[in-house]
Amino acid sequence: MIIAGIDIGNASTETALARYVDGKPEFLSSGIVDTTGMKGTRQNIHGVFASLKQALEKADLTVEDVDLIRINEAAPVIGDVAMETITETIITESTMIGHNPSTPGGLGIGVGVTVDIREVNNCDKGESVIVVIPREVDFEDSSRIINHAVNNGIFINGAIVQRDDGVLINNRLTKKIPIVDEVSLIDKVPRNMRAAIEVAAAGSVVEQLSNPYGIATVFDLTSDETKQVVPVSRALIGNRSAVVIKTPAGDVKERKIPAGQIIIQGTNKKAQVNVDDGAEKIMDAIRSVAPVEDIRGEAGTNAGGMLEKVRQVMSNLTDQLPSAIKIQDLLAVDTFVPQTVKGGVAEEFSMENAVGIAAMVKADKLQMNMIAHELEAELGVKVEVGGVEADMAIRGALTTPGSNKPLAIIDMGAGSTDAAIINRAGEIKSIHLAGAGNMVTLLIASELGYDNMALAEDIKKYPLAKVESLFHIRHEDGTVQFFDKPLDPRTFARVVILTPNGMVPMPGNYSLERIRAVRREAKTKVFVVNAIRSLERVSPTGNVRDIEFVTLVGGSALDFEIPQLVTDALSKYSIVSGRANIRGVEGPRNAVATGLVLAYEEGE
Amino acid sequence: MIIAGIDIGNASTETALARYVDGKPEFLSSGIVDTTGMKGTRQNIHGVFASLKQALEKADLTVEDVDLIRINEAAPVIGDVAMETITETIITESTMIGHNPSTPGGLGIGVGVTVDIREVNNCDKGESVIVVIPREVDFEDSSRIINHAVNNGIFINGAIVQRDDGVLINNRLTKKIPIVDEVSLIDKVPRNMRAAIEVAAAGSVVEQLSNPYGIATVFDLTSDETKQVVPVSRALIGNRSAVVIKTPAGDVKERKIPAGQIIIQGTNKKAQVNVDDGAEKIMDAIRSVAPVEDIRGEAGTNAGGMLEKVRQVMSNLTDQLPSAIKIQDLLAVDTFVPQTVKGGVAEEFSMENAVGIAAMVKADKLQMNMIAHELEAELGVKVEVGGVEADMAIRGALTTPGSNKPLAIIDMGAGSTDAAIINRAGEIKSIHLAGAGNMVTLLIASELGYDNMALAEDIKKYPLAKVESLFHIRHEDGTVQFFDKPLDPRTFARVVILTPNGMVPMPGNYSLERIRAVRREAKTKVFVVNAIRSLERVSPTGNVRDIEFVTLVGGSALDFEIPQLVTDALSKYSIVSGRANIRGVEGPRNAVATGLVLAYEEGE
Amino acid sequence: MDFDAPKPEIKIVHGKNIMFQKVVDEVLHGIEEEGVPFSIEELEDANPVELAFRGAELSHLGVGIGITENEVVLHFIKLKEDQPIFRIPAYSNEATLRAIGSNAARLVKKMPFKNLDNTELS
Amino acid sequence: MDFDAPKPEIKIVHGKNIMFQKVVDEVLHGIEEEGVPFSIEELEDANPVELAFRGAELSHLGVGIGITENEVVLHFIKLKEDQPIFRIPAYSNEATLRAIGSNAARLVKKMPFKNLDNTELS
Ligand SMILES: Nc1ncnc2c1ncn2[C@@H]1O[C@H](COP(=O)(O)OP(=O)(O)O)[C@@H](O)[C@H]1O
Ligand SMILES: Nc1ncnc2c1ncn2[C@@H]1O[C@H](COP(=O)(O)OP(=O)(O)O)[C@@H](O)[C@H]1O
Ligand SMILES: [Mg+2]
Ligand SMILES: [Mg+2]
Repeated sequence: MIIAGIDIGNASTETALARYVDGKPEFLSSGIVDTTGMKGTRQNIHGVFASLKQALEKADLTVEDVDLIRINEAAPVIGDVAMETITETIITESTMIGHNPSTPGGLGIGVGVTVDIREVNNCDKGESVIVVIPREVDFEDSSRIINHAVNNGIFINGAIVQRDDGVLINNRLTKKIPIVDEVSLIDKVPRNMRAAIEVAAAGSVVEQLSNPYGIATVFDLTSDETKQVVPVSRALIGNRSAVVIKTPAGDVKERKIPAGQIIIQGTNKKAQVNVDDGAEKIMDAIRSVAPVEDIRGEAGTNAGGMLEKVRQVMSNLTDQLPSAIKIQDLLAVDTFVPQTVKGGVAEEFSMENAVGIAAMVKADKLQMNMIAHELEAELGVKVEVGGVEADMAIRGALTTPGSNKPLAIIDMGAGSTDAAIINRAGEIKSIHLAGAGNMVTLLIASELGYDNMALAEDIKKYPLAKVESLFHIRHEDGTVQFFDKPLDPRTFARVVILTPNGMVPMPGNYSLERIRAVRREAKTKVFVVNAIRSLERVSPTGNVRDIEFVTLVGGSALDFEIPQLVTDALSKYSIVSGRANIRGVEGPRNAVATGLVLAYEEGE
Repeated sequence: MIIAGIDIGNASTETALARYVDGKPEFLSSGIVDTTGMKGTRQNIHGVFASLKQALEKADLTVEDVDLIRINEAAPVIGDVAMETITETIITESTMIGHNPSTPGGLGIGVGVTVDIREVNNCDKGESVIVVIPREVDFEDSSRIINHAVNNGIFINGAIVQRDDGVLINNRLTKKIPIVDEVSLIDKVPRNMRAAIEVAAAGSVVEQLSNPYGIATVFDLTSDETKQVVPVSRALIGNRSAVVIKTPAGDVKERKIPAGQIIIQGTNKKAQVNVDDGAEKIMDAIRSVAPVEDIRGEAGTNAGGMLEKVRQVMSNLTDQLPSAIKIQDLLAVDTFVPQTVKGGVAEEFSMENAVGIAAMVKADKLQMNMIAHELEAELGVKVEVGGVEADMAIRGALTTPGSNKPLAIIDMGAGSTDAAIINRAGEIKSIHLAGAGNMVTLLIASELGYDNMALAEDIKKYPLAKVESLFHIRHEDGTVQFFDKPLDPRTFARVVILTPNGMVPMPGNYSLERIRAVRREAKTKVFVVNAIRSLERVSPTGNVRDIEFVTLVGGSALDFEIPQLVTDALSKYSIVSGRANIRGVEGPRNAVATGLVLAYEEGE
Repeated sequence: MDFDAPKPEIKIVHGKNIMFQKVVDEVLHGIEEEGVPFSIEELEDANPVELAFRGAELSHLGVGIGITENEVVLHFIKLKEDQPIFRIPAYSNEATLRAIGSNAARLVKKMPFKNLDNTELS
Repeated sequence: MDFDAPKPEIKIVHGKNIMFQKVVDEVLHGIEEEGVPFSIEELEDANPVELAFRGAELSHLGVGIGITENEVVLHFIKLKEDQPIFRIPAYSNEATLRAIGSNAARLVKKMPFKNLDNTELS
């Protein structure tokens, strides 16, 4: 007889097709398509059709040949993600310009009073001036005016320029000065104030203005005033050019945004924690009250908003009242988000602290029986609901060569990370935790400041390369690859993602190494943390060390580096782990579908 | 009257020259040369001459114009450094080849029995074979033999090649196979054993052989055997090509090298700690018994050897018996050292754990009075020993604009990090700790596997760039710089250090980012750690937070990033810190020399 | 090893008796701001793509710009002669003219190109 | 944008009626192992530096190798004609001949050169 096991997941619907001969299954083929609609709803049926059809075609069979379809009793788990910034940087009365134009002019440090270039001839002989050059004055006029003023005995010691004219102006000066250009909001530069400007050589960074005592030297500050310029100097570290303007009340502050409290209600205990205390404190609180019944945010605060948003999304998806949605696990992750500095004059941005949150909600028992009935009616084939997802996944995982009971699996999907363990006696225990592939994608997007989730998903899934000429790229590992035809100029000198559909250039100025680091860290923060969290929960002793073998299954186990990151981390607990290889051929895919077929054999 | 303050340091001898007018000093010039001989010995005099002469020439004066020379009462502190590897990786009967030839051949995975190519025609039809090709057989013969064997029905599934012939062979095969080449010790590859070979596409890494279940799939392993191959699969993570050979007894082990104990004798307490427990444990032990009287290593062990070596060096330098040398502080740092894997067949190496140690020894009171006498005799100028080094350094540091009492300084030299604090009442407290510039240099050298300390010193001091063509380089920050003349071909496509004497190409295959990370981490591990350790000790409350202002002085404060790393770390304790700017012009140099001049004014 | 080479320059080639000095100037300003050396040549030819390719051949950086009354073209020696990297109308606004000059320099400096419609890739 | 270019190849140029096929072959093997395409041309000229520079001009990668009875020369289009990057005697051993071929490829791939005395920079 021919049996199809079909696994409807949150993201994909997978089929395993087998022929039973003498009570033993002989696997014929498999299928995979995107899940249609929300898992556990009528819309899934289209995906089931498509997935089954794929498998049948590969095996040269038709629906009529199928004797039995077994679908999974889906784990009623849905995940969502959110992000909350918890610090901000504010400049009151602009006191600094810390941006990095790619082509500043001149070199060195200059100090003087800020004067609009059109008024520079009103200055006194011997006065020290920093000229401010708005868009309206072109570089030829600017340099002529400066040269003229210098001839008249005015000391022009630097320039702040709106257009990208720094080098052009400097090339036309008789006396060279440091010039910071591309200052977009030049009107916000205060006039008639003492200012210092510094431009470092190519490849170097400013040294004087990034040191509080350097600023003190330039402006002759008292020790109290020096204390006040510390945030300014810190913000300028690592820049090639900088301007500091001394205004009477000017200041740069980093302040904490009060993000509100999270209230975690456990079965017996309750805990409260401030979101702005960071992820570690939140995770400690969750651990301390486990098992969790529900998690809420303080009403009227950002934390409240963040969790209520999750609840709202869930309620829409599952057609339940928001109040009926219980958040039963939460993964909080500390991260950084690039944010424009409030009050900046050259669109300076700073990396602000943020907390990312993945939440996991237990929905109502999903309507798999209804799906089974409809399928049976439409196909004319017997359809049964075949067993709990985690049990099936373990059965499937055990077909990996080299694996044996006792065995744990970690199923790394899109919305949740699930773990299950089977002991020698065949007893199975399982757990669902918040945070998986979607959380990784969110972290990548927010740390790099991209709104585009599809782009972040590509960054997650595919390796990077740097386009080094119109004809060649350099891969992450340094290998060079040549092309016969010139590459798209839009990719020139950029970091690109090597997707199966071609090279996608990355916006912004991030180096390959930076993006790679963000990507790998996001994967570590979610999957390494959740691997250990989930194994702790299913371990018979509560201790991760007491698990010997772990196989990794699910879509995120296909990743080109997640399995290795997890394997590496688990090896510190003396755990043998690795990507599953279902039936020796499927890799980490098809575990549940395969398990559904195998469970029939066992008469389940 | 004209006064010269001269500071004889471990590394440099600095002069400050001033004219006293109405009891107020007016600084004229300064000088700096390398210290000649060991600090506190007669040899210093040459350096003193040179340094003074430099300052006099700048001020257009001669020795005859000088009325008084004040030299420092040197801090009797000398430092030394050592490194000890505490893990090793051993391959018994070669079971894997994990190296990364730059041009392997073919693609994919192949499994078979290892057979010398010259004997391949003895194989049976239908047999699966991995051919082993030693240097003697050239690529044309190799490919001919393989093609012939394949025609005869032998399955040649991969090749292990001694020469750099992988692509050449593959290009001549009718049926393409994965080929790992440049396997130097090919005779160590066992014959007639099952082997698997994997070559990934350019830019990718092996996936099957870096996963224990992948190896299990290939060799059909039991779960017990799978457990044994875990170290093999881990060692292959990140490689583009790999070979695994299944020998009956083959194994790869990481083992701890018992490095012995360190015994720390405090004034009241005593502590023992294993070196292989790592730096953290060692530092905890030192903190727990402070103040330290002496530190010894267990006799006959590596730890013993390491500390006795330090003691021996000190004893030679100071002409004292080794037993009289007391090690009074120690900075231990966890690090990694690339080491060749024992038993490897392709010069595989692995990063082994190591502990780096900087030790600080209080020598006998140095003979500064003797030096003063000799100087006076030779120059005919009055010479006096002017005061304790730390006191002088603080006085000098206070000339930094924006600084005021209370103030702490951190003097970052070559052998030791010294801190001093002055309170509002003018009372000074100081401390000397092990570990400074030389330790950073040692860490850089050992983590990158270089023996050449001068090279490591250059890496420490100067920024890096990548030579991207014969005509241009890319700086660390991504800026590009062009040259009119072609660059030295030895630097082509290499990471170079931008020293004042030109570009120095870096040996090895490290990426710019890797070297940069090693450099910055070494600086952090030594100077950030020591900044906090030393401030804890001089803080009136023992709490770093109770210090408001810190200025950084000494040679290592000249570094282009150390001050910013320290400043950033201290800002977390709300401490304002930054590189000193002695007299508003000298930067972090000349603090003690300047202090020696100023102390005269105060009548000290 | 000590050896010498011709000065690396971008070569701008334009038609004779030009009436469009302003166009040439803006392109040059784009190159100048990026800090790459350049030199100018005058040739009879009226086809801007050919001028640009000729410039690329003359340039030891392999980068040429051809300018006629109608068009500004950026070319690179390793490309097919009839397929330049960028071409824009000579009546383009100042920012676009400067940008094509910048791009010539950026081709040399291996920096991402400016968009010729005045928007940065973002 | 969709545009096309001539195939990027290293150009090897040698004198007519060569008696030194073995030398040419080893150089070619060096290039081949590095995976960069190449093509060969025969010219009258007897000066290996001129041959190499001619090769660099013909190559769309700007990289040429000139081979005569006496010498093997590696040249690059951006260099002065009389100042090639590397030159070695034609009687060099197999490893050195291969290495100069590798270096031609590495010039293209932007990888550090092999030392021509068979030692890696270390
Ligand atoms: N090739 C791949 N590399 C990395 N991640 C992948 C890959 N393919 C799918 N994923 C990730 O796997 C997740 C979906 O996993 P899946 O097991 O299909 O989920 P579910 O079990 O919920 O259906 C998504 O987060 C997706 O980004
Ligand atoms: N320009 C520089 N950048 C970074 N480090 C430097 C620089 N110049 C000197 N050093 C480091 O400073 C240390 C010597 O400091 P110094 O204050 O002269 O020592 P001492 O006080 O013992 O004479 C050495 O480790 C040296 O490497
Ligand atoms: Mg500019
Ligand atoms: Mg090779």
